[in-house]
Amino acid sequence: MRRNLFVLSLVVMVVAFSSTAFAAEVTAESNAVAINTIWVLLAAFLVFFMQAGFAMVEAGFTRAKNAGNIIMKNLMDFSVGSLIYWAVGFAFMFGTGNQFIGLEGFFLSGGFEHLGLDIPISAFWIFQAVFAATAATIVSGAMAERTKYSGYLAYSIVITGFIYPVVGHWIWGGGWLEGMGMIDFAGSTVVHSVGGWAALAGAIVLGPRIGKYNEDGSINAMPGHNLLMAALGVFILWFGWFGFNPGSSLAGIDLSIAEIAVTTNLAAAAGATLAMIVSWIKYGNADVSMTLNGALAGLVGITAGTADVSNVGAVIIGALAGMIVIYAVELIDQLHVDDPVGAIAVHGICGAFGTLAVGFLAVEGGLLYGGGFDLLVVQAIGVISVAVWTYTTAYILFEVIDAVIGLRVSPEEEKTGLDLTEHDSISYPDFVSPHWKTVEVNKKE
Amino acid sequence: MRRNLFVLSLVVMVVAFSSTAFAAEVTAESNAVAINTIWVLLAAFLVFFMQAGFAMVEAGFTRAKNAGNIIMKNLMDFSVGSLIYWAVGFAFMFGTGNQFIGLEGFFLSGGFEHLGLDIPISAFWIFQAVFAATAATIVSGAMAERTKYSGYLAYSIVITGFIYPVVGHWIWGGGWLEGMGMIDFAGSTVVHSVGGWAALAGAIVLGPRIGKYNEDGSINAMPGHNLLMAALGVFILWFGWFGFNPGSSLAGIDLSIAEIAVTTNLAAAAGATLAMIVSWIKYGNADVSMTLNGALAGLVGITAGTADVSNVGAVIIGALAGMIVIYAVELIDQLHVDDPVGAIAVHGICGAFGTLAVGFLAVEGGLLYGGGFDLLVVQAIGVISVAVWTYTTAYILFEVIDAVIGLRVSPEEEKTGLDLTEHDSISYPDFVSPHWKTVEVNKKE
Amino acid sequence: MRRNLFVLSLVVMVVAFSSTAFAAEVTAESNAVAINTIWVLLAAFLVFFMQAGFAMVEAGFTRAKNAGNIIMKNLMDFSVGSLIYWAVGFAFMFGTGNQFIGLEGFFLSGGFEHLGLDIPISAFWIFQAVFAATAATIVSGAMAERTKYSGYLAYSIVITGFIYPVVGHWIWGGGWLEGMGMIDFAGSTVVHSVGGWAALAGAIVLGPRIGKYNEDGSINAMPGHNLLMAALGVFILWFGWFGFNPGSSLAGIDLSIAEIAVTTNLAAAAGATLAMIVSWIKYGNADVSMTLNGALAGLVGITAGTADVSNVGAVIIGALAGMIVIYAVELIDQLHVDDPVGAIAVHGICGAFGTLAVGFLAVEGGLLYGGGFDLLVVQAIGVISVAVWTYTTAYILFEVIDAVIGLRVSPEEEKTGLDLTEHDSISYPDFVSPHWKTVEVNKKE
Amino acid sequence: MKKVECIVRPEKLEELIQGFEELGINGLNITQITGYGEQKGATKIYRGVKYEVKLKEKLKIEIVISDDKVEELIDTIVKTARTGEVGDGKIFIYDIEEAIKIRTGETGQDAV
Amino acid sequence: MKKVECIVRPEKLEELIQGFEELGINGLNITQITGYGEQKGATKIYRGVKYEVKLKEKLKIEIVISDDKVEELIDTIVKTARTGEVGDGKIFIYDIEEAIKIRTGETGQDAV
Amino acid sequence: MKKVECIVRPEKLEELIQGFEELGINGLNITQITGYGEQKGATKIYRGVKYEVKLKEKLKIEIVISDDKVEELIDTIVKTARTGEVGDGKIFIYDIEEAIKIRTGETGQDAV
Ligand SMILES: Nc1ncnc2c1ncn2[C@@H]1O[C@H](COP(=O)(O)OP(=O)(O)O)[C@@H](O)[C@H]1O
Ligand SMILES: Nc1ncnc2c1ncn2[C@@H]1O[C@H](COP(=O)(O)OP(=O)(O)O)[C@@H](O)[C@H]1O
Ligand SMILES: Nc1ncnc2c1ncn2[C@@H]1O[C@H](COP(=O)(O)OP(=O)(O)O)[C@@H](O)[C@H]1O
Repeated sequence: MRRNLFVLSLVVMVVAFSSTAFAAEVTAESNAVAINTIWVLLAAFLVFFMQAGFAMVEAGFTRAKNAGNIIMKNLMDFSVGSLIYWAVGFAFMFGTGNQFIGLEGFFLSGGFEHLGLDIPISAFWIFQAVFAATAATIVSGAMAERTKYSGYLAYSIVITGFIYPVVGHWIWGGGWLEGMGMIDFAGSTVVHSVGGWAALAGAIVLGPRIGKYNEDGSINAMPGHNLLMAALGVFILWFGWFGFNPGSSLAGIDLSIAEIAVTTNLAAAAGATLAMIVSWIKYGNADVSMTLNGALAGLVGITAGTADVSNVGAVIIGALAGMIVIYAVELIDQLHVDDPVGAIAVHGICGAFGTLAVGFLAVEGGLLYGGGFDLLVVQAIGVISVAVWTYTTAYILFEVIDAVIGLRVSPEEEKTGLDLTEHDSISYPDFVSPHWKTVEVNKKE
Repeated sequence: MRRNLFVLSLVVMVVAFSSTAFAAEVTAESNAVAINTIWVLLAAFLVFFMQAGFAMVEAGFTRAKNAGNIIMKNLMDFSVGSLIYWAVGFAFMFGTGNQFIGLEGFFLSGGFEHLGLDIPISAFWIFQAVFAATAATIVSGAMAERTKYSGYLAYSIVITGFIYPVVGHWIWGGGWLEGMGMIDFAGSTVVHSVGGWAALAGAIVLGPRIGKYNEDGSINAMPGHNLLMAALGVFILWFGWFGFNPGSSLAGIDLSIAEIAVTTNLAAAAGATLAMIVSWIKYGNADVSMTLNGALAGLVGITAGTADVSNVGAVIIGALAGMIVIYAVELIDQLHVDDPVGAIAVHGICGAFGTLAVGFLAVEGGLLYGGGFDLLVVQAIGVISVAVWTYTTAYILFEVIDAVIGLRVSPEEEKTGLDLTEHDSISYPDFVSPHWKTVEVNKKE
Repeated sequence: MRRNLFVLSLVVMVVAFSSTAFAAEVTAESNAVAINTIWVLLAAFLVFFMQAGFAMVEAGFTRAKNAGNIIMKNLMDFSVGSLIYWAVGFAFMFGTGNQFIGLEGFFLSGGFEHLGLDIPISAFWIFQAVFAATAATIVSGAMAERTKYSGYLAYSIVITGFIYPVVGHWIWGGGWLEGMGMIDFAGSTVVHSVGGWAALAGAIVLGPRIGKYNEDGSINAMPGHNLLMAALGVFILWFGWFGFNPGSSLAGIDLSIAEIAVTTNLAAAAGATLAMIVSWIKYGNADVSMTLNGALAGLVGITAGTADVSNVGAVIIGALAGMIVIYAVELIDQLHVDDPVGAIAVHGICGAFGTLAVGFLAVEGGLLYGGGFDLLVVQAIGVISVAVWTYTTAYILFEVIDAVIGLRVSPEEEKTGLDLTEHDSISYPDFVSPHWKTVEVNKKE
Repeated sequence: MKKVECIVRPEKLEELIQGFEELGINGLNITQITGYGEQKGATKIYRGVKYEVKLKEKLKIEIVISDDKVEELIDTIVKTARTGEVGDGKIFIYDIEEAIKIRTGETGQDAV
Repeated sequence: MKKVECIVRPEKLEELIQGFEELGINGLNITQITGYGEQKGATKIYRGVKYEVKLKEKLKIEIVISDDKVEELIDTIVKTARTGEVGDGKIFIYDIEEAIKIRTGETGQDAV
Repeated sequence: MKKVECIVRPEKLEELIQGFEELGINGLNITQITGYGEQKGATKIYRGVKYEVKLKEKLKIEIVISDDKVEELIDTIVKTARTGEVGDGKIFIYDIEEAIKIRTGETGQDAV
């Protein structure tokens, strides 16, 4: 059996890798490496699946006439993003370089020994690649229903290839914020805030959807077309977050992964619960879409401190994030920044909040645990500098795209829907006009 | 790199944990603990994902006007449930106490050494928490389309915080049924029957949906609004069950997990196949919704005996469960107990059946393997006492809720649909009336 | 605690298994076996979940009136398929026998020592069973919207029980192609091409759907009813492929799994990206359904060489597959072979392409790496012989079914839709005619 | 011959059909419509924004019937569809010049 | 001017449109409706409960046309939509007082 | 009493309703329809096959109104719904014999 031979030969490889003398021998060390490798890979797969979650949430929260466009944006965030992150993004983020950016290791060409990883660099790369795609895909929701597809693609390439990797380098890749001791375990700031602030820049440069705000300043609701799909998306995201946070230990032999899974779950639960309660009080009824956002807010909020706060701390962070998200969604709307899915509130604001909360609630170093202000200050510096960097670069990027390629579709295209105008496609032909199909007759060309 | 340091420091922790003398040393023992931990965590994640499966099955099998309400119930079963199970449920179930209930360890505050776990208590907790939420969520389907949301929330808190943990204590937490030697490996009785009998009590106290039964006793069909989503839900549940059953070994180094995965799969396959065949014979056509229920029936049925029966035994249990579920669904309907998704039949009746089947088919101790009646009697005692406990407490609970908060919405609300009346929401606005959105004008407040 | 005892007793088992002298002792060897076992099981679970992906893609790409039928076909491919593969398929594939077919080990009755597996045979079986079901389920898409359900079931039994296992034996089970050194790591040929060529035979024997081709030879479009579900399906498939390819190492201690995950991902990303670009150039717009197919084409293409090509090789294979699939879909349509979901193009043609590409791009033995023509010739022999075997047997099978049971529904049934005529069911009753439900009155029988 | 067109609440459909059958009417068409009139729209909230849904879902039922039966049909509709709350709907009567049954080619009264 | 309204089986739409084009009619409206008449409803089973679906899906096609062309239009519809089975549908003819083309403001015969 | 039936582009609905309210008309029905006329169908591509979608989505708005108000209603519709591009739609006027308000039993002008 070919595959079996393969296994044998790889056992040899493992052994070589763990510098043990005896061929075909497995050791505690080689096993530990294997445990860490499969843990990181499985976590990466779960995080990959979050792409499906984002696609369903975004499509569900927007109108049927743009569902195909949402799919295409999310699919390409990940596809083009994977290729770009392989080509340059990963090197900018984790290559040796300076405090600001990495400069070596394009196309995974090596030179990553300084990371001191025990797992194969490929395992580390795929884990990081799915994170990069997450940051990119967050933006698509805030820009939904009016963005030109080619312009969006251009943006997606730059955030995954440059804007995100730079922040990643600062905090995870040996850059200046990591040097200061900033804690962002799984990326409340690195991933979510970057996505959120880029989303903010995008939504501002684009302007609101036609019909969203009235001349007198009042706001129109534009309900999404399928709350059940949006809910499925939230469940998928929650599921994927169990890869996102516990996987960020990069080690399956690190038993704190269990504690991380618990804080992740408690924060999400508290976020959903509090969002439900607050919406009930504010609106008179338990609101579906806000409660869904509340779960995500709790998840985004805990991501920075998941390994450093207690269970009670996690519940506090989740609960506050679940409350904040409602006020944030409303505030952003009142500022006439049109974010159809709440990406800025969920990822930007709750990401920033969660990162700051570590300064208060980290069991070691947090203000409330007697750790003083040091950590809090570092966290604040991190949050602010990432916000400034991301918002500025993204804003410039969107303006350049607008000037060169065009960022927004025409009003007619927007009214007709991007599925038809950008992709010649109808996502639900049977429902929209069930019988038009019977009159197509296509003569042979 | 911060994370790498983290890993190193945790290797130290692992080592400390496994009481080895030498820092940064991994041993076969510490690796075994790590293997068990990642196995239990990954299984817990899969079981978590079953929440999405339940939501899709229940929404798909009910009408579009209640889809948002289904989402909210399932999301809160898990969210509020996680918090309650953390606060008290887990302590009642696994804390030291008496034969009937645990009494220590609220808020995971410790005192679980008597469990003799090698994995971190957090890993064990999250695995148990997703199980508790499963039991709770089963009920939501049977009570769909007519239950008051606040009343449902109250119920959900009590089942996860008290009714379920007590049963869990009896059978898994050192209680009297465990002492008698009852076999319920992954919870046909502990989880599924508890959900099923509570569902029965709920459906009875609520009464049927308006229009379900006619004055002459005849029955109306009320088809669910989206069979494709229901099917997706069943696939997700089946997928999650591979965490549910094999994960219940609590050990990845326990190679019987492979055999458990196989019996789980064969039973589900046999359940779906036999339900299809029986529906074909009975109704003249292979019935979609019954076949979907058949797969679930097979899964519920095998859950008790998955580690103790042979492959042939698993096929027998699955096949019988797939047949039973059809007759059970019809019977319950003829008794005018209105269960829109078949939860009582699938989880209650097939759960009880599966638990009893272990008494016949357990390779060690089963009647058909010459083990005599001992095991069968114990299983029967377990099934009956859990049914009595759950049905009684749930019935009282629902009656109290009905008196205090109200359990059922008004007939007008029910006709309009719970999405609009309980949540001011429309799940599919485009499909229901695609153009109403253009006439909302919302003046600034 | 019962379960804990269980764990302990199993540690003993593990120890026995790894022939160590000391009870309750875990060793590096026993841990390695455990790591491999959980890896293979988790990979199998991911591959299982691909069934949901196939169901969603196929349902989404076809019309609403056949969605329930798609579900039933996919569910039974897996359910009946699991039982048949347990009964005979696995023995034909991996039992000891001759160069052509295995002949021992029906019902997993033993005799698989020659496989030299370290993991339990159950773990290997379930991994192989989900693969077998994948091959079967591919065909359902190409035959959608017109196949008689009972005829389809008959086909499904034979492919899983015989046609597929024979090919599997040739290439993975010790048969003649394995002897020649053919490389098909995870089954571009064994699984996907088998599905694709059987799909081709099925679509030809069935003939096109009514209204698909006009008398003058021109082609009508028949858009699927839900592109969002199709996209969800593609994400699920991509997610599952991380079990499909890396899992095929059968070993978690084999660190090449990380590299395999990376090549898998890069090929899929390149496939989606190139399909998007080509569709844009050809049709003037980035096409949704072709881009979705492109991702799958990349995945199918890389499956053979995933462990043997470099990252650059993976990108090349994926990119070419993403381009090929568009031309292949069009070509098949122009030949008036009606394949509603593109199964023949994606699985058959890209599977063959990917297998041949190994002959060029395998780092060891590939033509482009100076390995000469030997490997390429072997790959070509493999591709051709599998195509001939599968197409011939499947063609005969479909003709026999057509003669005996009937393979196609009547034109009236086809026009009405298979949900109503084959299953008495409506998948979306609310959307099709929201108010008909209120007029059903069903008198007691 | 007349066409009697009535706009009614969707939840009244079943009762109406029963009433029609008692009258011996056995043919009709139903169209889903949305409409507004004196009935106030419902206020809903989506992501913090209150909005009024002006249009309400109604059903339009069309029945073609001979002149002499119009009176009793109107009575039945009014009796059955009335709740007394705003939004009960309207009945409109049109004249029809001709009716043809496609299957048989019959015209006029025989067609319906 | 007349409005010719026909209720037909959905699967006949394509053929009908071809027929209309041959007649030189190039404007119409289609509404999805459900209806019942002499045609028996189908019996379906859902979770063990048999039920009758009374209402059948039909299409309502409306064409506004000058008086002199009504005859040949009716002929075409009857010829094309007839299967001979119960459920083929009906044609109803209404009088129209006025027609206006919104784009140009043209009225009467010029409007359609 | 007349029924004014207009076929318009869906995106014009909001503006039309505002116009109607200014006219003091506060009741109408909307039906989703598909139709075709002089407007050319859009060409789309599905999996490599080009096809024409002949039917366009339109809305049919029906308003029953007293004879004297018809003129100004038509003016409003034409003014509001016109874009000047092919596909703006039509207005058809019918005579109505009787209207009844189900809630109160009022007839004629009082009913609408
Ligand atoms: N002038 C009108 N023309 C056409 N349809 C109307 C008109 N007025 C009302 N309708 C229809 O009748 C329905 C009920 O009317 P409404 O005024 O709300 O209640 P009521 O009939 O009880 O006074 C509306 O939703 C609309 O569909
Ligand atoms: N009196 C009627 N008024 C309006 N529509 C009718 C009437 N009778 C029948 N129809 C419509 O015509 C369709 C076909 O009528 P039916 O009696 O079933 O068949 P047939 O026209 O072949 O006798 C029905 O489904 C319904 O939509
Ligand atoms: N003869 C007709 N009878 C009924 N409806 C028509 C007729 N002609 C056009 N329509 C409707 O009016 C709509 C617009 O007509 P069209 O000829 O495309 O544009 P325009 O009115 O600007 O000339 C069509 O989509 C159709 O719904």
